[in-house]
Amino acid sequence: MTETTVTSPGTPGGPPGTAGGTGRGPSGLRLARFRDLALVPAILLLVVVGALIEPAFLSGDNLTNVLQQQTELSLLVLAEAVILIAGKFDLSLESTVGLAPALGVALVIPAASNGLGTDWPAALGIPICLLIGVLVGAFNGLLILRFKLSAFIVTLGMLIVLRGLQIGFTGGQNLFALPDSFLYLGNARWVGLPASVWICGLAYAIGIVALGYFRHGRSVYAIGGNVDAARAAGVRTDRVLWTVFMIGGLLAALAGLLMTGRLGSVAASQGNGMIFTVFAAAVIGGVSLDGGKGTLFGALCGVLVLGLINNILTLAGVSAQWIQAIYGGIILIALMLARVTSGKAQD
Amino acid sequence: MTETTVTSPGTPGGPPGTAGGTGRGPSGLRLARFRDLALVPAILLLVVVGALIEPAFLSGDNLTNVLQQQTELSLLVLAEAVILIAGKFDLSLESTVGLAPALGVALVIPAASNGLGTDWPAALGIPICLLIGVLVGAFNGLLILRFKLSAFIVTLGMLIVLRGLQIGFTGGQNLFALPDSFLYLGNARWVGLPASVWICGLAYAIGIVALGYFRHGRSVYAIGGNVDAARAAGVRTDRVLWTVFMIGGLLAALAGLLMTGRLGSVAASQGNGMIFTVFAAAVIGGVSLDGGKGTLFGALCGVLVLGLINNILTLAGVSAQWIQAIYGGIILIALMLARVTSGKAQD
Amino acid sequence: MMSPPATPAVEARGITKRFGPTTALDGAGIVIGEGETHALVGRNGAGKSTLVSILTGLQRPDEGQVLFAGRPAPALADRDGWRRRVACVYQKSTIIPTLTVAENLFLNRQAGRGPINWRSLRARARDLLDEYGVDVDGGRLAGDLGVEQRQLLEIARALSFGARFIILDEPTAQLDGPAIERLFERMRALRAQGVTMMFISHHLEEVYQVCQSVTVFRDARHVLTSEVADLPHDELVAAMTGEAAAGYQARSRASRSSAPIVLSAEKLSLAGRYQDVDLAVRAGEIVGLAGSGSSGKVSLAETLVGLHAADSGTVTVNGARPRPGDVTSALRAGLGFVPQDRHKEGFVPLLSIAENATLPIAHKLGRFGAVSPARRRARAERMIEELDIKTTGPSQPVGDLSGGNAQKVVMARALADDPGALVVIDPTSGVDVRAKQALLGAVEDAAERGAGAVLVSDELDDLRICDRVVVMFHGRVVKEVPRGWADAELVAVMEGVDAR
Amino acid sequence: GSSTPSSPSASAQGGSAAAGGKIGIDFPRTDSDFWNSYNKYVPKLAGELGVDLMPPTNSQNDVAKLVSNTQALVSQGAKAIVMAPQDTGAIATTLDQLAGKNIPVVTVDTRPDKGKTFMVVRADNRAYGEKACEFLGEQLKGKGKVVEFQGSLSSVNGRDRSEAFAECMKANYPGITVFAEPTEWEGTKASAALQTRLTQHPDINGIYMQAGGVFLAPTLQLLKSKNLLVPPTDPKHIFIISNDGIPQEFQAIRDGQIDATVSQPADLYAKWALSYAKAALEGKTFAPGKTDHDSTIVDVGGGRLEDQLPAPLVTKENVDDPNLWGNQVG
Ligand SMILES: Nc1ncnc2c1ncn2[C@@H]1O[C@H](COP(=O)(O)OP(=O)(O)OP(=O)(O)O)[C@@H](O)[C@H]1O
Ligand SMILES: Nc1ncnc2c1ncn2[C@@H]1O[C@H](COP(=O)(O)OP(=O)(O)OP(=O)(O)O)[C@@H](O)[C@H]1O
Ligand SMILES: [Mg+2]
Ligand SMILES: [Mg+2]
Repeated sequence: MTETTVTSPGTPGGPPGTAGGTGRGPSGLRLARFRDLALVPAILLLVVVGALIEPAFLSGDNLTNVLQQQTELSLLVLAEAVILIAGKFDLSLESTVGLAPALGVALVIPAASNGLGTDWPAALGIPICLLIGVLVGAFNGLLILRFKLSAFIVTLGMLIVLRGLQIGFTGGQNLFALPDSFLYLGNARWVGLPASVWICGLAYAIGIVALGYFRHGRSVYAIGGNVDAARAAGVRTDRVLWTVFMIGGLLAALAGLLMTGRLGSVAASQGNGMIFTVFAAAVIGGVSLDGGKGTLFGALCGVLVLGLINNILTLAGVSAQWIQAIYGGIILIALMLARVTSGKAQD
Repeated sequence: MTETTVTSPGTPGGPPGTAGGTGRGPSGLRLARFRDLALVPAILLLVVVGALIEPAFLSGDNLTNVLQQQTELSLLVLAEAVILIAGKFDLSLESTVGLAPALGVALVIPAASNGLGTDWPAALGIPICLLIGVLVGAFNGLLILRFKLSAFIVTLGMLIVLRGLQIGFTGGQNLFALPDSFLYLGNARWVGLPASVWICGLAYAIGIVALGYFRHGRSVYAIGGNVDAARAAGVRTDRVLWTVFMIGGLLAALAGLLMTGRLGSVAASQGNGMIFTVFAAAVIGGVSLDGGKGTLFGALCGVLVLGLINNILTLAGVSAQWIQAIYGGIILIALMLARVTSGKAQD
Repeated sequence: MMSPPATPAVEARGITKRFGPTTALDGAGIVIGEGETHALVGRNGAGKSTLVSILTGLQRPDEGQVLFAGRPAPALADRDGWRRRVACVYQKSTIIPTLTVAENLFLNRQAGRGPINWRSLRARARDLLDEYGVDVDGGRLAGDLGVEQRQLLEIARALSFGARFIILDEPTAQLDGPAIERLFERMRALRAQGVTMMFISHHLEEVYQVCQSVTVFRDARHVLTSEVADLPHDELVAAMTGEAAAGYQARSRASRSSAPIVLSAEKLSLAGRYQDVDLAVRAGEIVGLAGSGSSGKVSLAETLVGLHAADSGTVTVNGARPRPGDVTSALRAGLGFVPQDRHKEGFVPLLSIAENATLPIAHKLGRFGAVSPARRRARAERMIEELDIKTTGPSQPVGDLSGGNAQKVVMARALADDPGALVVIDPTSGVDVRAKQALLGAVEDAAERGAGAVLVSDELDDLRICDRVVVMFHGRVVKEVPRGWADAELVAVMEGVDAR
Repeated sequence: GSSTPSSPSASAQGGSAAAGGKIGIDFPRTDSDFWNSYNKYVPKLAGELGVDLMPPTNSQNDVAKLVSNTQALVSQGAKAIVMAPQDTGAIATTLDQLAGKNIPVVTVDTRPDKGKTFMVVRADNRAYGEKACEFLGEQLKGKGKVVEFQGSLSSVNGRDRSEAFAECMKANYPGITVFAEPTEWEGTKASAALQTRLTQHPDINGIYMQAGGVFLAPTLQLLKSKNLLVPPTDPKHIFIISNDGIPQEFQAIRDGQIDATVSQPADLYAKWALSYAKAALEGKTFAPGKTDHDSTIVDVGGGRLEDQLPAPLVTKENVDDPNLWGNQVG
């Protein structure tokens, strides 16, 4: 039996997860970094495989494409990772990706283009879109924190409601008469790279610094790790959690904005089904569903792994019939690889 | 702020009507029953609303329909509830629903009907189907328990792989030429009720008795509540968990079998997207994602709530445009109702 | 080394166990003779609990061997084999919070092959609870119990197995006097029936009360084994600490009645917990809060720090009125807090010592909400040194520390902000002699720096540093005992014998 | 100069200097019979047409994937692209980018809302809805109750069929009550809705399913268990018209279980998509008007051309026509 291994209660009956994520002592720091870097071998392997399969893989153009295609996903993963680290859940992000830009657009475009007929100034489009994201997060927070409902079901309900609202007020139509501001962000290039890549990089940089070096960021880990202890240490847990939900909604709206710009319209199904991939990337990247564990850098690696797999499978021209099986198989192998190189049990 | 209250652990793992006491003192027993019955007011409300909207709602035929339409879902929820109570996760159930019957059918039908050309005896169809379910569960268990991979990502990977395999070997075709045995189970009526309803009722009865009155069933709660403590108490945790995964796979295969029979074909997308609904029903029914908490009876109530909502929306002829928003809205309201009547924080 | 007669009941030889860079046991061993009650003592982190997990088959030693009655221990997977040989009260809770008390008692032995008869199970549970004098309804959820009752549950469960060898890892740490006495009676009765026991405690006088022989571990190694009768108290302490022992001397403080009141409660009531409590603590004063089971002392202390909101009455901290039920505003007003259950409220197991200890003062470790890792580390290193925390460094996760050292981190957290008022609940539970001195010393230091402290405890040793002890009984303050009490006197008040 | 291609190998008119080059193709999905047939026709016909086809990619019904697949195909050297965007709005930017790179695009089945395309090859989905409406209206003689399995509202094809069906019913057959059931293209949802509806209204006598591949088996299975699968001569008969034209539908028509289907030409989709892509590389251009293959090229606005292929109504009379694609696959 496997009962012998590390997960057994060190000091018996210890709080579950004590033996968790990080290493110990002076070499602990090093180990902790390893954990963060667990996916790097997988990424390297993928790059080598990609280069072997198709020379075009290593072209700057292709790599830029990989990055750009992952920007929206990575923003969602950023949002979800922070929420997961805080020990909560948000499934409704994927609907916000569609609803926020859809509302933002519909309020400013003429009724003739499927708008709502309000014809607000086009400049309001982006602020409205972002505001809606924040409001969705705030509403989730309200139900979860004040009414003490389960985050999973609240956000599952919201997932359905928000998607339903979008279909409801657009009648299922795509909105394609976009204000220029929407198109700009999804398409502009700054210093040779797509604007969305810069935005996303910036968001991660801010996130990594905030979670690593700022009081409120650290308290997210404390809350996720043991919410009672955090409260007893004077952290205003509800306030922090609420903020986390609102930031999550904001990031989802931003992701929706970029996607809208990149694809040139708001599809009624925009974002549909993304949440699975979001969780996959976050968890592959080492973020724990139990809270308190994981890093944004790891989550970003998770996004990259998925993006590279996708790109390589496309370049390799795998038969349409088997592509899904192979995709799933590679994910499983990447996971095992991460497990072996980091030497840690996952959770 | 709400921070003052002591969040007491909610659902008791107690067997229905017996030792499952929550709360304190003598009124504990009563509270425990309430928690189990938390959804009953929601169900009653739905029944009243249904009857008001459409007299046909209360006809025996319609209620039978509601039951029959929920059989496959409820088997999956049974499987997922047990796995969640044991503190684990299984996302791959939804793919097993498609893959197991697809393989079972493809191995016994002629190549001309999109079979694999093996032409095994038709009698083997059902046993193969169920066996595949068990094997999938066993493989999940292997990766999760032996390799210590996260249940979430393993089964997410399997979700993709299994679906991919099904598309791969059927070439994405629906299988129409079903052996009679498959059709029988999905369509027969025994003593006035569809066979699938009996099967499902039996499965729940066995489940409730096993989890409530047998040592191994109770150890599922113990493992989910505190796996280290369960191990210290001599529970063979890995063995129990492995069994739980295999039973989960078996039930998923059975659900697939019933669905195949009822719909008269194995669609390449059979089961697609069900897992969300499965989680929704389980969690609405009071099963906690943290493990160790919840009852099968509660989960069954969750299934019923969702089934009734669907039925009523269909009967009411809600416009396609708004149906999703309304559906999601009703779920949220049902949740809040359950929260208010049970008086417990959810998790 | 004493050689026991015949084959020893239990023998562990040359056990080595490493956790990453930490060596928890380094070639240590123990020999326990048939029928004796054998104490295992050592400072926090000496490796006692690690040995327990090896002796109960939860962990495999890296090196070494375990023998029961001269025969090798069963394979790790053979849980039933282990359970037949040894029962254990683990140091950390093995109660499953989501199950009822009755079911926890009979975990994995609710029934044989057949179905469980819940009625008879509850009856058996009631009998067992009565037998051990535990006043808990078997139908309650274990998660709703207090630490104390949970501990009693663990003990009752372990003793009820009928195993011939029982390990008790700090069973008394969470118990009050009468409960401890009941446990000891039980243990003596078991010994009379020939049961072998291994007993771990940081209360050395308990070793003298119930044990015949004692083994001392220090720094992961075996130091000595001896008959208890042959080993005077100070030699035992010296063996544990590696240096000559000095009993902890409460320092004398001149408490000035003119000092300002830093922490007070007026007409505080919380339904079902305590009623009409008035309390005032002056700067430089340590006030003990004592009372036996369910006296409401913990609830009262938790109200002072804002973990509960009182139904009526007010709390004042350093002249400010923190928002009721809001810990943050109490801490901001200059309060330091050591919670009762360190696992629940004391620390975040995955975070490092440095982070845990500086959680309440993070805003002071940098500008604009930033936290400077260097300053945090420096702060933490100072705390580690001051409180003598045994660790590999400030970046070690607290979850990996031994119980006593984790408690010191919690104390460090409370003292991090140089609080003007301090609320300390059960600070020395599960803490070794030296650590206890360090922890009590830290409280006294704080008082000398001008803080007023409330110390909630049933330990007479702890209460000795108090300037006065406020005794509660069934939710009311019944008496205030000034410094210089005799043990018997205070105990009588706490038990309500003396209550007028 | 402009021409209507008389055959796939029509002579080049705009000079064949730019002729040749790889054609990239993206399959929209692999989990429906219709698209699977299409996916099978493509490589077969590519061989016959002499097209240099790259390994097809698969966007699994996800427009974001379609975009990244397209980018990958381009970076691998595709000179023309054939795609079937199931989400017609979200492809606009990509089309613009491709236009910027002078890569002609032929879209199949759907017409992008915006953006430059060389040719749109599709059948008229509104016509599906209208044909279904007319067929049912006639069979039911303008009276009765009809259940309609709608596709997903967020898919154009589903929306076109639903709207056309509803408009035609309202205008021509006010005596028919239509129950429009949202199904998201899911068989289980359709089955449950029909079961519920039959209980509520046992006198339902018509069904329109917008996708036979998904709804056929569940519907037949349900009707069979309710003993409603009876020949058209029986007064209890429920008239069923389907869309798709898969072999199983034909079999059901032969067996008298359903009454008609509109055959969506999977083979023609593949054939003409590749032909137009090839023609684009050869520098040919086209103009609105009748073609030589029973179809019409129409200008759908802004000079965008659409070749509207015939989608024949299949009933018991013509179900054995060997030209129907459904009769050509196993
Ligand atoms: N699971 C684990 N992972 C890492 N280190 C561990 C683990 N369990 C124990 N240790 C370390 O091993 C050493 C011995 O710990 P142990 O719990 O056995 O001490 P102890 O003697 O029981 O102390 P206490 O009296 O405080 O309970 C400590 O330094 C502790 O940090
Ligand atoms: N979370 C809770 N909910 C309801 N009642 C509680 C809760 N916690 C404690 N109580 C009850 O409040 C009363 C006072 O509890 P408190 O813990 O303050 O007493 P105590 O003096 O610490 O007792 P002990 O010495 O047994 O720990 C007890 O009757 C206890 O059962
Ligand atoms: Mg210990
Ligand atoms: Mg207490």
